[in-house]
Amino acid sequence: VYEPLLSEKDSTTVEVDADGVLPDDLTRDELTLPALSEPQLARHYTRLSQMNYSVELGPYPLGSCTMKYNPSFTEDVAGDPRAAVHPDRSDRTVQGTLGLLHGLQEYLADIGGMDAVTLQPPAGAAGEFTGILIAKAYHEARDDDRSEIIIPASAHGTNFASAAMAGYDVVELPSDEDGRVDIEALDAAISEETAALMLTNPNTLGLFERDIVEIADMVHEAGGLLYYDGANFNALLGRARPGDMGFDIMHYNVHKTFATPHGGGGPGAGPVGVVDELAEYLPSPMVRETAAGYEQYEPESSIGKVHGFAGNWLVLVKAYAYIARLGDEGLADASAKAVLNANYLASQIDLDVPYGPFHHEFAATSGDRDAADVAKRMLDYGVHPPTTKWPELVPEAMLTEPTEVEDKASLDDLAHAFNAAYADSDEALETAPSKTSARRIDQVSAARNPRLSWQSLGDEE
Amino acid sequence: VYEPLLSEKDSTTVEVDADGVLPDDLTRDELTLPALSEPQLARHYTRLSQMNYSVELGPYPLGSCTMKYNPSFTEDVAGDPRAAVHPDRSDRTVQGTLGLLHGLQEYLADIGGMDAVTLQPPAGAAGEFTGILIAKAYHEARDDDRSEIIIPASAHGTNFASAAMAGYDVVELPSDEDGRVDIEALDAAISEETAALMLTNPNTLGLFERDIVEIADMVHEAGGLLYYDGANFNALLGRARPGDMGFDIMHYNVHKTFATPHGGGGPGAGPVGVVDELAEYLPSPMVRETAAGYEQYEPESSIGKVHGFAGNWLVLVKAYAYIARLGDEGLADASAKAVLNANYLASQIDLDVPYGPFHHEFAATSGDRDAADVAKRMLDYGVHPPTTKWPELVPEAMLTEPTEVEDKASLDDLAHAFNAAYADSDEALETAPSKTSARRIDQVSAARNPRLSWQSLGDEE
Amino acid sequence: MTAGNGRRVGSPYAPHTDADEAAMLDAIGVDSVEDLFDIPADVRFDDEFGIDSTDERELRQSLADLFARNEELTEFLGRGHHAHYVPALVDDLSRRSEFLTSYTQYQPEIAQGFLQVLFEYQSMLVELTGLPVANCSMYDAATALAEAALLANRLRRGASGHRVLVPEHLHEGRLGVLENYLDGADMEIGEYPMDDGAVDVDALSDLVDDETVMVYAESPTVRGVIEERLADIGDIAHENDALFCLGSDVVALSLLQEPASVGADVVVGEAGALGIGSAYGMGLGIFATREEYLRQVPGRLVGVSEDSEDMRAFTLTLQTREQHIRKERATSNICTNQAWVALRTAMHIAWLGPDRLVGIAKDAVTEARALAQRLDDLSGVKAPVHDRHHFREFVVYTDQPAPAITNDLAGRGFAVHALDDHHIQVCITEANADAADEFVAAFEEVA
Amino acid sequence: MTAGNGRRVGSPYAPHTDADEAAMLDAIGVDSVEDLFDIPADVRFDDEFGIDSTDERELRQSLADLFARNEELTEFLGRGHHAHYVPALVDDLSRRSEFLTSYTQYQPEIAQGFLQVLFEYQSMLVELTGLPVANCSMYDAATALAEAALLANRLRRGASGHRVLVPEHLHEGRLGVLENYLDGADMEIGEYPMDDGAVDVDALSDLVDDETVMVYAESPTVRGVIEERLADIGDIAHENDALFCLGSDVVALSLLQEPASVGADVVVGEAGALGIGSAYGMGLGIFATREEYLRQVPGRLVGVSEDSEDMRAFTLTLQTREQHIRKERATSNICTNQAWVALRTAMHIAWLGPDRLVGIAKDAVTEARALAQRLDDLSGVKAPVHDRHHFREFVVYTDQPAPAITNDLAGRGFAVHALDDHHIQVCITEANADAADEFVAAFEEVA
Repeated sequence: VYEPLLSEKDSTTVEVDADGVLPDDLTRDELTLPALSEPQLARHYTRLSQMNYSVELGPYPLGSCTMKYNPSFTEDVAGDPRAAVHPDRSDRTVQGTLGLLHGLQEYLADIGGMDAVTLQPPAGAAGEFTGILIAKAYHEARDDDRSEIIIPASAHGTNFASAAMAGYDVVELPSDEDGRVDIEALDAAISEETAALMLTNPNTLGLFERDIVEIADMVHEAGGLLYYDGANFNALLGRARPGDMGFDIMHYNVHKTFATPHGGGGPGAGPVGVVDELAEYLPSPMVRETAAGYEQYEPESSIGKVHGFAGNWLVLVKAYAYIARLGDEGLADASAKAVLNANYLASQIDLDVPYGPFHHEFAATSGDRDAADVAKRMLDYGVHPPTTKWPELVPEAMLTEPTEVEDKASLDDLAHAFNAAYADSDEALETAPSKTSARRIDQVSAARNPRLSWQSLGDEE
Repeated sequence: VYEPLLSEKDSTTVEVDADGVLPDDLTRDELTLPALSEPQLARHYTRLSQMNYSVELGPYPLGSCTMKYNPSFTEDVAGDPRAAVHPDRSDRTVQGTLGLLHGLQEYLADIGGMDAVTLQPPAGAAGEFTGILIAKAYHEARDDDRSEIIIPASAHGTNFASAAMAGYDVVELPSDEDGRVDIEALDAAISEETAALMLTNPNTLGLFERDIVEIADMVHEAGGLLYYDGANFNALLGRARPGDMGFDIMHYNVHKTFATPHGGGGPGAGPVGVVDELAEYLPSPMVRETAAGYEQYEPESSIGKVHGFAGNWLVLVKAYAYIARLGDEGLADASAKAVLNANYLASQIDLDVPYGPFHHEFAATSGDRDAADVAKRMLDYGVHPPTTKWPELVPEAMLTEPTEVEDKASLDDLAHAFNAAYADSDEALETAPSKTSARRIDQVSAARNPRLSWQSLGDEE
Repeated sequence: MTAGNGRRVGSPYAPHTDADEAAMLDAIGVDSVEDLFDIPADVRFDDEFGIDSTDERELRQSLADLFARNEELTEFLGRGHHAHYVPALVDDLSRRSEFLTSYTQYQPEIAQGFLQVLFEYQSMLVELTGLPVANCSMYDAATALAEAALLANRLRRGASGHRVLVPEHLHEGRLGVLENYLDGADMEIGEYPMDDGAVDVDALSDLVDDETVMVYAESPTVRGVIEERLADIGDIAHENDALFCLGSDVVALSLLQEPASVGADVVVGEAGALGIGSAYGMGLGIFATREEYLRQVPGRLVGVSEDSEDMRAFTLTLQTREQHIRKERATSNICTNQAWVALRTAMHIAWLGPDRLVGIAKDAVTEARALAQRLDDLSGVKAPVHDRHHFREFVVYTDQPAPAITNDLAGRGFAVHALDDHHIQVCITEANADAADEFVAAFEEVA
Repeated sequence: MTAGNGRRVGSPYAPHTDADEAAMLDAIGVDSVEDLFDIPADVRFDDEFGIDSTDERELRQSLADLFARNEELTEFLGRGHHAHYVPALVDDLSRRSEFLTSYTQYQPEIAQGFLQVLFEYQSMLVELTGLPVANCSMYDAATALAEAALLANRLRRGASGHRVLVPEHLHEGRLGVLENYLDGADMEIGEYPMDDGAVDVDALSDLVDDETVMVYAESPTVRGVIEERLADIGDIAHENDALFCLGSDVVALSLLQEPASVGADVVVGEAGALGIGSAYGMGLGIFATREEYLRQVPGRLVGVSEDSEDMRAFTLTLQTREQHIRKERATSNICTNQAWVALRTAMHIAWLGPDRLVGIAKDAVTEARALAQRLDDLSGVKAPVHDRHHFREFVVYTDQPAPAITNDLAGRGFAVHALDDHHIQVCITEANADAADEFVAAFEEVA
């Protein structure tokens, strides 16, 4: 299975003759691109698609990624031509668009126990950054100069990067022996410099931070804010809300929790919810309902913009549709089945799972087997492997999140893949995968000699 | 690669409790069907789809099948919700629908050189049957009792079956040594019993019937009608029209010539065009344009119905869109490139092509190799093989029609598959295919012990 | 290949570059493509059709404008073409090119996916009908009925006559197709009377004789009536060595008596009630029958076999019945059929599952009953006209002229069908039931 | 799992049968799913959100009704979000689930298809910009610009100041995002003046100093002006050791001077002008730069490698720049990006090919020029306000108040953007050019 590059199929150089259109010195001389016909392109992309795994082909148990089934109908809804409008349209002429945005603001606020929600951040990390900017604006408005964000070591890498981008120093918090926040360490870390504590709950081991109320009190007493990373929110829908736990700010990963398709890396959306006290700092514009209809407005002390326009509209539509489809019952059931699936799968694999009780995901350890190798071998069993070697708290971690969409038979297949790969010979592991269209790919060579475009391939191929 | 049956994934029996809905004796007691969730179904059908070849994966050179690229946009057009109307709607309320049908009637009439066209026949064979019924009605209206239809031996099997269904005896016409109609044999076959001669032109060897004017004269002189089988019309678009050749009746295979997707066996559409003299016999309703708009009407001596409603609407929309997209220039170019491709491919293969000059397709012979085996071996080279062992005029025939959508590189690949398979060992041929998801399938066993439903599989599997 | 303005001339779907074309002509040994056409001068076409080529964007816009000329009416229409809600899943998966742009499965080794779906479709029809053999598609209910009559006739070649009995109330499209198909077989059609919308079983009994090769009945009928005496009808047919052919549809079959249990020898009807929605009459014909008639079945059959590694595999089978092998002695001329619709129908059935399928079938009864009652409550209206159980649809009597009412309803956004001067047919499913209140209100205004 | 009415309760996308659930609980060793939740009582949520579940059909209907509240206006809107016609091919192929429902390519052995498309996208951007490194997506033009400033700052850590110079005319969204991104890096933004819609190069020259880490210019500008002195701007930046960052879009890049030829060190802007059409501002950020800054690039990069059988293979590479490895020392926090939009954009570019791509770019100049001329001919209207070459859009001066005109145009079916009391911005592409006649007529009526 091999598909030539477009450039290997055709490379056509056209002279850009702009005579009569623009002065010659304002235009380029020529442009080289593939010039192929529609049937050739249809085959190119159809063949390429068949070289790609997807959640409609099998389980995708990447921990903290929540790869669940993406209902087809949401695509149709997002594709409604009447929803294809420009952001410069006046409010009066796009009441449907604003109505949906307002509805989603409300849905998310309810589900997270927050008071106000912005939909503008185009991804989870952008949501984190937005949330931290809000925290910063809050402190600055109080002339309270704080320089640190506390983040558990087991948190997502984006937490650290987002805090740093906002200009904060990161204080990394070690885990307790039970895999959760170490209260003593937290106590030591908290100071007048603490702008916020960023927490994922359940954390990246799937463990609920049982001391969350105490943690919240500690942070608040020190004048800090509590930030909720929504990556693992699929575990809690309808059972616990960050707002009720004492979180002041949270982001939602709608491409995880609310089933918008991940599209091979995005687009996602990372709406941010805040408590009343922080609502005035939200990005602009927000949408509110008035007697005259929906209107956009700028919050009083808005941090401004985190996206050039209104975020990833198409993604937001799908999130809205998913929430409206499931409703209370469906959302609660999604969490229930996600947790059931994780626990069942863990009960069926031969690998140790060192911490618990976990919710929607668990970090198994492959012990003295290399987790990345076990994962590669799992590919040969026709499934996508879990996240490997992370979080670092668990040695040779295989962070596994089956989500609610797998049935028992699928989980049994997945457990078989786990167990068979785990039990395979060293040689089988090191040479895996052997049944995929591409065999083990050399990462070192890719990085050592970066070839990032077809132009860079030159005559070598 | 193996996907369980839906019934193997789940089999749920529900009791049909119609209490309060209908009396118990009017309802069934229970119903057993798979009860699966949407994610399970999405995976089932996605996986199955990947076990299927299509024209978007590679060439599909089945002779007389004209498997060309089906433009994506026609699907969107056919899916326009405003076009999803019921056939009982009054004419006044469906002017868009009738406008399209009228436009397609006109397009097809122009392209075929016919005077009137019905769009009702839902497939090519239904078109043949319709055409023969029209011929019959014509003769009957003149109290001219005729009992025979003459059909060349090389014609499609449907010609024979359609004529027989209409109640005619079939007179089979042998081919001349040049692969075309044997004029002497035709002369001998024509009589007062001749209702019609059915011809395919170019015929199923891709050969143009050069004596078509003489043939038409002979048939007409004897009081018969000349019927054009449109299966090979892709060879002639914009270059010759059946109406100009003397044909009185023709059908169009829009799923061949006009690129509507074949859908794994259908739906197609087999519109039928006729000369003025026969227009009064066309099925009902037809669409005409009046000052007040489009309206449906019943032709004066209509044969009545050949489909319960108006035929395969969605297919007709796509055919209309394809014709309107290409226009004169595109249609003529399609034929040009189809003929170019067939001739080029023939020049690149090692197999003999005994007749010529051919147009859009050719019948190669695999000589002392079994054509079906060669075809199976071609599967291993990643292409779909041609039609095999037909027409019978050519021993071990491989009837090949690449269509205009293949580029030179694709034709070269196809030629390589031909040549490599043709040159392979007997063993390789007999055991082929070896690289497909299913290996050679036992046809005899399937027919000897018919298992036509999952219920029939019982406990054997 | 491209004009100066960047628009490709010729077919936009022919990929040839000028260089490729030249190389190909050279390999063939001719100077131009024209040299490849062996068409005598006197039949060459040197004119043009006058059809302008249109780019994709312009064409989509012009077709959208054209379809916008269709009035947006909520349809309460049925009579053999029924719209149930088609889930997005069906559109999405059936549009995958591996399904949509594949051909008939002549090379089963690379067509296992589609073959399995068709096999599953056949199996679902077996479950719904109780008959062990179902083909994988006919064009529509009308042609399926006609093919059933031809099958019955083949089985009774020795009969003294060749008559098919059909109900007095039969959709004009089905009757018309039947007439055309039977003409060539020298068969005739007899009509038997209805009693208050259902089969007049006594009258039917008097009409059936040894010239009768098939008795056809429908449940629901074209007027939506659920037949209550199907088993009696079957007995009458069988007592006279005639086949009993039952017409139904894929939704009704999930709720009503199983055809096999009332003696049906052949089941025909519409499967397109699931899978395609309103498509201006485009459908999918059901054809199911008994094992003993297997080799007389028209159309394609998918069976199970094994490949050379003894793995289960699917293939088209019993093709010796078909025209490409048997020519004029084939069981039918059908070749291209409705395979892709069958795929969609199978997906739709699978999406519903047995519970929801039976659910929408029950809705079809209860919604029709409730709507008829509400219309009956209006002054100048009687509904249903027939004192029977109804499935989806029923006939309404109106004091005022029916065509005028139909017209007035269209002005209010609703489409119904006037059967004659004082009868209107009304159809309701889960897909239009949301509009029932407005419909009744509008009806009240115009009746 | 299902209620009596056939409707599934709970998540419609959780496949568990009751029997499976029981077996799974048994295997785990608990009695109920509730036992698996380790949530302290005081933070349990025992209320409900009050969101009703809705079946697919009803929900589609209600959302269609909601979107029908958007007025159907023909948009002459741009300002950084541009609608070119997206071919059906892009929708069709990008919706294939293998693309749409796949995750980031962490296991490249089963993700070669998407990786190759992203690699091809990068290559197309390399061609369009002339710069050798392009990442495979940023969120949008605004965040790409902000990331460029951060990159410039990292390269100039030793600088005495940290100022980014941007044009006086800059889209408010881009400016706002830039402000937020620069805040944490203790950077500041300086504005340089425009002269009749283009960069006032002399004034800029005076402003650039050794505290300047980056000079940003756009062509076309937010007002559609094509900059004529890009090379001079680049020289000014470079003379002061500042980076020259050029903002553009994927259509304009096909026609205008190649960024590399005018000295651009980084190119940012919108690639979503091809691939998604009007999407309420959703976009795809371009990020291309010089080889020497490779390890400072934000976002993902796809590179070529070999598999264990020495076959060419694609993989995400240089991931050590990214936050999941480098945490707070990453080049950016971007993780989930716009990969699927990049796939669509690549498909769209491929569908156009170089000839048609340049063609629509030329149209953007000629259509804008023609439309400005026609508006200029109207009384009380001057267009374009800037005596410059324009790409797609231009500013119109109106004697009458611009907000009123905008409002009146909406009443006539057209959307334009009022910049201030007497200025309106108008944008035209091949996608709305068909409506130009009606637009001019409407403008004449209201101006």
